[in-house]
Amino acid sequence: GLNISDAFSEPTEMEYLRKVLFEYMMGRETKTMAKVITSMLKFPPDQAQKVLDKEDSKPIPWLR
Amino acid sequence: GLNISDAFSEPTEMEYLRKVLFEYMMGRETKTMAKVITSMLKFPPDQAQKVLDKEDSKPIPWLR
Amino acid sequence: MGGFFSSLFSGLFGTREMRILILGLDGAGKTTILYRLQVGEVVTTIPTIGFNVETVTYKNLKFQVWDLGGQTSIRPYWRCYYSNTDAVIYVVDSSDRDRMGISKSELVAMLEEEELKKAILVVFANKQDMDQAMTPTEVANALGLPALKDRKWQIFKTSATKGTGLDEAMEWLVDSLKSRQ
Amino acid sequence: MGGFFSSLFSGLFGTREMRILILGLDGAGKTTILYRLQVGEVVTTIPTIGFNVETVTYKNLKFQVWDLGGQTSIRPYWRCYYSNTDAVIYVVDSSDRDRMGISKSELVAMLEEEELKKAILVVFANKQDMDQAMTPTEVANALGLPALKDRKWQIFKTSATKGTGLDEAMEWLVDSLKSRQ
Ligand SMILES: Nc1nc2c(ncn2[C@@H]2O[C@H](COP(=O)(O)OP(=O)(O)OP(=O)(O)O)[C@@H](O)[C@H]2O)c(=O)[nH]1
Ligand SMILES: Nc1nc2c(ncn2[C@@H]2O[C@H](COP(=O)(O)OP(=O)(O)OP(=O)(O)O)[C@@H](O)[C@H]2O)c(=O)[nH]1
Ligand SMILES: [Mg+2]
Ligand SMILES: [Mg+2]
Repeated sequence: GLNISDAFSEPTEMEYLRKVLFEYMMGRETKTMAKVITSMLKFPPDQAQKVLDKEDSKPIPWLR
Repeated sequence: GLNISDAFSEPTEMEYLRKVLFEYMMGRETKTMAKVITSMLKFPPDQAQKVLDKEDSKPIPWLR
Repeated sequence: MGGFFSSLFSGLFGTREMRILILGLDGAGKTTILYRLQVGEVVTTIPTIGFNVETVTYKNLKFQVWDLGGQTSIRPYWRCYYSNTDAVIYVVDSSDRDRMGISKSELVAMLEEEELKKAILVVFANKQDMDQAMTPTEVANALGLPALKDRKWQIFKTSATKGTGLDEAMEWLVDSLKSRQ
Repeated sequence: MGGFFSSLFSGLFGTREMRILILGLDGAGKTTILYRLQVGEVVTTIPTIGFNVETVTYKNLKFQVWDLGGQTSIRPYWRCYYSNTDAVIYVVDSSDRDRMGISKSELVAMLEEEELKKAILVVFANKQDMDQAMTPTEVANALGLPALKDRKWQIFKTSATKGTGLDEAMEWLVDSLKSRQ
């Protein structure tokens, strides 16, 4: 696995991740937030895809 | 904010976070995963609480 | 959102909220602009680590406007927000001559993205109230705007703090969005 | 899950899956034990970065068994899994004399947690097949088990790879869970 200090060179990124995750977990703009999360944490492509497919399958994501 | 390299001293933690987030995002054991996520990323207590309350309000979290 | 519903809604213009992104380097004035547009006032800002998203109503049109943090380390994540975007407001601090090159690179990289192929581009040559400010023409050239192909774009001189230029820019944007249909 | 449903289901014993955690230092044999219990075989393991969770049926009882990674940096997150836990299987590598003290500290910290106050404790003095293995009595003393207060506990000598001792341990656990009410 990648070292997190390689992945995040700055405290800013940690704060950003926290903010985006909070929104995701509160159910707001989850598709967009999922993209940011999987990309920040460098999810393997297949897992990222699964997560995004899951988002698309969520009920009534009206104009998400 | 905290530096992410302070928060995570080892690559193991990054991999662990990824694994837990993946499970959370796939909708599995979300309450437990939410606890791990908010604790790993040192969410401020009020935000962590909001996230956990949100979990409790999710429909049919049967024997989560 | 699937393309089907997007198209359906674009057809019924006025029903779907238009999605607008405000992008640009840190300190360019994005957040100031967002709240100028939304509440008509200058708010005190702090650097945006994350984003602000607000519904802005302009001439009876509703926009979902996203203001993304512009610091170097979080710029790579702008692309996660591109999907279904109708227009990009690209904000430049016209007095920040040293970073005009960086601003250009970010803009170029952004415009190369497939998801933004149809997005309209409005550049705000912001902070025109400052003495050292470059003119809109200078900014346009520094960003390489005249060379853009297959892109509907326009540049406006603005001062978010004084509130000048924003109306003209928004008017052009609304007209462009409407005529695009 | 609210306490209400938990209690309701505890009442209807056999309806609710019991929740069991397998904890212990890295390399103690937790994952080996989990799959021994579930499929009756020795599987090849890699260090668990995360967890494994499986449904294990034993004597017509269903358990949801969580095997958590034991490496130092992820041990602090064990506590996130404690809620609603009926029993903890604490696994010790009986041949790892150097780290017996660390294993004790982790155990002590765990038992102090409010959420585990009612959890039954089964210690597996594992890797008994190894020459240098400490006896269960030695392990029990090294972990300070005899001094435990207000805790239903028992220690068993096991070898997850040879498959010895696991049955006795699980039998005791099942009986304890049943008699607990
Ligand atoms: N003089 C002048 N200052 C401005 C103008 N617009 C914004 N500012 C100031 O520039 C500073 C940065 O503005 P922000 O709106 O926070 O910048 P931003 O683009 O959101 O920055 P990030 O969130 O870091 O990406 C603030 O002090 C604003 O008051 C302007 O037109 N003229
Ligand atoms: N000799 C012997 N080796 C065992 C026994 N149980 C497990 N092992 C071996 O010990 C090593 C570690 O076992 P695991 O089950 O992966 O250990 P773990 O507790 O899950 O470790 P983490 O996932 O890092 O927390 C493996 O090589 C196992 O085959 C045992 O009873 N005797
Ligand atoms: Mg900002
Ligand atoms: Mg393991």
